[in-house]
Amino acid sequence: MNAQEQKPFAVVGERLPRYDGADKVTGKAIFGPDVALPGMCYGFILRSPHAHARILSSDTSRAEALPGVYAVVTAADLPPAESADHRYARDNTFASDKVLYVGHAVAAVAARTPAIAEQAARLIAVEYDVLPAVTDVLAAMRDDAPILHDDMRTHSLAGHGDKPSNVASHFQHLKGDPARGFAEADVIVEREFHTATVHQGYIESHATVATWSDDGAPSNGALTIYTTTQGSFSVRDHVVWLLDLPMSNVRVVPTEVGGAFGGKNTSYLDVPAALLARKARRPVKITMPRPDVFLATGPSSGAVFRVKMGATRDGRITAAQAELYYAAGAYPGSPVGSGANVMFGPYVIPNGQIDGYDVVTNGPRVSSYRAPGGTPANFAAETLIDELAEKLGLDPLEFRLRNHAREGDERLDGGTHGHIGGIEVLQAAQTCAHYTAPLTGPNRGRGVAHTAWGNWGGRSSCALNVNGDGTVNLVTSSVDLSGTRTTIAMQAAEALQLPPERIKPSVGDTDNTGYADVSAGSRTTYATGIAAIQAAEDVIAQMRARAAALWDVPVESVAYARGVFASGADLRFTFAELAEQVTGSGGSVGSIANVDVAEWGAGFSTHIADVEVDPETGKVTLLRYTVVQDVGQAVNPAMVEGQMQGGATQGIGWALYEGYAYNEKGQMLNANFLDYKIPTALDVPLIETVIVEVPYPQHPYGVRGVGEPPIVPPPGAIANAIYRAAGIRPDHLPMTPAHLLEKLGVIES
Amino acid sequence: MTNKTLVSATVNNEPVEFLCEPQQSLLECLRDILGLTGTKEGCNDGNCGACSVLLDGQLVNSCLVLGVEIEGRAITTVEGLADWRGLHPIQQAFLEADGFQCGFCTPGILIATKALLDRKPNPTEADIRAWLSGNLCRCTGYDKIVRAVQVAACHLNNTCEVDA
Amino acid sequence: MQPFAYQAPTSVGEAVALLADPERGARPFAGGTDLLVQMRRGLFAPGMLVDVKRIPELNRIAFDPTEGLTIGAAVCCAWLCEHPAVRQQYPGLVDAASIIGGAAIQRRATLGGNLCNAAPSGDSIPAMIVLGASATLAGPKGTRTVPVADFCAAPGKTVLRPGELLISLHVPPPAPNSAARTRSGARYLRFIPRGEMDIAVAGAGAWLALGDDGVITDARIALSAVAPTPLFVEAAGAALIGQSPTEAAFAAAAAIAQEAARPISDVRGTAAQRRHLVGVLTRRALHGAYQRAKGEACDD
Amino acid sequence: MAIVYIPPLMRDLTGGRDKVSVPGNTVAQVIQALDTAYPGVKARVADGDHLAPGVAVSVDGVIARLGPRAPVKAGSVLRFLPVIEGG
Repeated sequence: MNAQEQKPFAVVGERLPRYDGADKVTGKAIFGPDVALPGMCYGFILRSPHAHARILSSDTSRAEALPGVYAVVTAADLPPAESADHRYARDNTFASDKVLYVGHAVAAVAARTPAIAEQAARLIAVEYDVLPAVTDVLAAMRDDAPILHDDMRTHSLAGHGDKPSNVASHFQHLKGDPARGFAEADVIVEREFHTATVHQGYIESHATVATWSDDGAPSNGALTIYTTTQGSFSVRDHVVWLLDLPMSNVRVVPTEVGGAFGGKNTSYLDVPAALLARKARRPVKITMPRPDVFLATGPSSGAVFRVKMGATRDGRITAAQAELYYAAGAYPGSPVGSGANVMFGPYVIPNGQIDGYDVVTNGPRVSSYRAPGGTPANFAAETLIDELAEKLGLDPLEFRLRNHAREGDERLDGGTHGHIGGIEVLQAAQTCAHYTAPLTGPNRGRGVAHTAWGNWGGRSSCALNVNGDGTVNLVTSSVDLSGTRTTIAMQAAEALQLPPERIKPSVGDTDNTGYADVSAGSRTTYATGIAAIQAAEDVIAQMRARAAALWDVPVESVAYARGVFASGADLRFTFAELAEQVTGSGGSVGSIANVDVAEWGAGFSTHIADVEVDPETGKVTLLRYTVVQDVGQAVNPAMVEGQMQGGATQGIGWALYEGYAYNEKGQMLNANFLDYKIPTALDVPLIETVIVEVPYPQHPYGVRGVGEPPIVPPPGAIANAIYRAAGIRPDHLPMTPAHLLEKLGVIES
Repeated sequence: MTNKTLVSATVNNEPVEFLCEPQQSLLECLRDILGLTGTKEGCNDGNCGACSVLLDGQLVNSCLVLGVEIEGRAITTVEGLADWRGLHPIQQAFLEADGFQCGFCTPGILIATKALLDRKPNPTEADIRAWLSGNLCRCTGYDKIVRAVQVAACHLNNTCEVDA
Repeated sequence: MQPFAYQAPTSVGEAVALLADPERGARPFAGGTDLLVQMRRGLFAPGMLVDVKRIPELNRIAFDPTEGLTIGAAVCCAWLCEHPAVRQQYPGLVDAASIIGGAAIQRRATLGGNLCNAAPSGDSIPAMIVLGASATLAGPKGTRTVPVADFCAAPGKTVLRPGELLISLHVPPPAPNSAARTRSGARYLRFIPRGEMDIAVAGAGAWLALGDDGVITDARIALSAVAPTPLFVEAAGAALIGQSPTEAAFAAAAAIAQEAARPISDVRGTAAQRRHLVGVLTRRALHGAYQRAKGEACDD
Repeated sequence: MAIVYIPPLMRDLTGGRDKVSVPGNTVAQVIQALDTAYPGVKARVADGDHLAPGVAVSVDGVIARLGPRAPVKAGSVLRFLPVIEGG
């Protein structure tokens, strides 16, 4: 067989350039902050300087009186809340009775210029009764902790708490008998880990432009919002929910998105901008300054883990137990549930227990961040896995292989593993160029970590319309964060059996596309791709029927292959020829597929890190880094590699540099890119990638989600490498030089 | 009353005149007055490089330059890279090597790359990483950016192998 | 940022006149890499910025083997670091000037601004102190010269009097003694978590001169980010005079520097970490300075 | 009848049973039937007409987006789980 015959796909698997590439390299792409409408004015949000305070009074009159000010809005402009969740969302838009974090929005101003808006906002007099604040998750759980919500009682399936608490909820997974499992173990390891709050760190800030078509009549106004978001429909849902508007009257137009990583799943500026625009009777643009992005948008949880694992001398895990405490920020909703799933995710745990706690703290309410909750949990678990392997004298990959789950194995949460490629990933890691290369030199070490990540399916919509020249317009409602227009169009081209240059993809808005969930959870290429394939199959079916009608032959006799419709020996149309015929008569051909994909393939990823530790300064230098990942089927391998490298680099930042620092008043000390340190080009090596393809059977081409898994293993891999290099096991993220010096006993903690 | 100054300068080889207030940064002038939104604001304090432009051929953060300072001087932004012949070889290289994901930091990185290759046509990987350390990218992990700069260098030096 | 007026004078006299007028509330403006950021944070709101980049005296680099090096206050770090004589004669200065920000910051930030900003963490200040640099100031009452070691008074505070402008920095010739075979070398090292783009957690500059017999004839050590101002630790240098340049001697000097440091804990590092780093960095900087004094390249 | 796995924290209500069978054509009906058989279940998993905050339910391995209104077939398997989000 030659290479051509082996290749199962014509388009899928090719390294095609991006459809939106030229716009991105010429500055033409319109991102959120680039939107400008005629007659637009500018909004500015006044934010709390206190981490926890009661609002005694607020007076907006001086702001309203400033020349050039068009509108001032506060919580009083929002409809009343109808449930606890609704109240949290409402209060997180504008604080009503209490501010719960530094940066909590209190009011907003619209004015002729950004400078006037900011000046006016500073004229709003807010009187606060400052309360004690708590930002640490364990401190927030103490009996004497300041209570954020007087009405909050711990929710648990064991029953509701009977007194106010910052613990919003507690859950437990239990399998087998952990006590018996630990009794059977020959080796038991146990540690506590603390990890800092981190931010997605997208370079594009949040920005929204809101405009009302009828100049602001509140009852029947039609609102249009241009915003940078991961989900136009999720913004619409949020705005409709908080402003009590008919869905049909809110149109959300997503812009290009300058990085999101889960942080733009949540709407922050859309409701304030809509309220201001209604009052100001003109379009309002709000752009969030960088410090506010750190202070007031949802980062990922800081967390504490207590983990214990046991194994027998022959390398079998007998029991595992973990407590996970996640800081949710001001309102409940930390990713502790997915953290629990990641914890021991890849392995068969015969006896296991996980307890998860969602705890409110005086910080911004957390949002999703790429594999939410997974990275710090994996750091904790993979450190113990490494320690077990070391104590058992086993190669760390071999130990993981011995305990790895297979299809049908039961998970700790009670579910079962589907068709997974974790073992193939570990095997590929064992034989890759990096793992088989020797590492020499003082203060150097190699570490590995491995993860499972669930991924997602969800709702997607894709429309295809055939043009008279045989080209096809593809419109999806899935916002394109990093190239999914291209990967979706490639799948449509594959299904249509047309060259990809005949497809022109674009992202629509909520008025002209079907519903889609946020572009998140590694779901877009997977689930929206399924929608594209379904629409393509319907287009082909319609085209075959039209050919059959034109030829007056039974539709069953019309075959379609490689861009040609044929019936019998002499009836033949190319796709373009038939397209010209059908658009010229009988109405054009198009199809829209709306899907809700209920099943999806989990992703597995193994990372290998080589580090050098300066024992005198605690500085860690990454020498070499490899990401091995099962992607099912790479639709565009170059873009898959980019996801693996980019995710790994975010994980490296989480491991070594990034973390919110708070003072005792609950004020964040590093709300800027100077002291919130994301990796620069100098901090990472070239990142090698090994793409493993274990096709996922529920996708026509075998695709699995790709984006999230690679952020998970870096802290574990780097921590394990540091252990090999320096003999210490870091138990804090970020693993700062000071932390390593303390662990080394060089300085006092 | 605002005290606006008339500034005459050259932007992307075109003469421009605009009125601005002294406190307006070059970044604000480019984006909000001249409508050149290709240059991005990421942090407004010189730590991300998204607003990189060339000032008389020198790489600067336009958020840390005042608009009034560019009187009589020449600015190059991302919009000035391509010309009637098509994309600049650096832009072409970033397309070929997938040197971007979301594309938001890309204008600044393209400008920084031009500044680098103008002064050092054959940079090493270490040179590229050091030079781009002021341009944050959160998507790519820099791997494909570094490779794109290498491809751009060989395009500009005509040293690319065929089908590289 | 609050509105302000802008002037770009072309002579020192004009600039001083603007700065000396108390009605104007004027501040000098060179690279702006600290100033504009601080103004945006609302730390201060000058009525006028006096752009000094169009004044010829402030844009000069001049080197003379007997006079030494004169650096105009508005010379940007990149230009300084590319200057052949500076690269050859003052690598210890290049150590510091080349790490103030990334490539774009390097084309705006100035040594003059780094000094006038008077941050405890200013990288170039210890490097200048150990080279014995001085600052030339012009004011309404004429010019005066102040040693860089005495220039910073407190975080963000300097000895500049109202209306005074930093004109230039002067660094003595690299060989301080007349004896032709006397050799000297300088090194500045700082510790930061990332590879670049961070503020120093701690930094150490070292300079030493060797006599014919290889014994240290003079030495100076200065530190950054471990006290309210950049810290000249005269005792640490003095302890090296008459010593052989051994690692043990360097370690002893480093211990004196550690004793002199008055570090605090903040978001960038802990006091214990900083005090520890002073020891490591001083030792390494002395090692590098010694290598340079011998005409060798630094090995780290 | 639907099969419901009882989470460990709720087994105090079911006398330690980890799996029970109850009738119902929707998740809400199943919860109601559970509550009839084992009083107190509803208060733990539901908040009025909604699932309790942070609680999700899976039917036959698929998270039921419609929550209490999600359909349940004879022989369906239900589990109560923590809510999961993606980034």
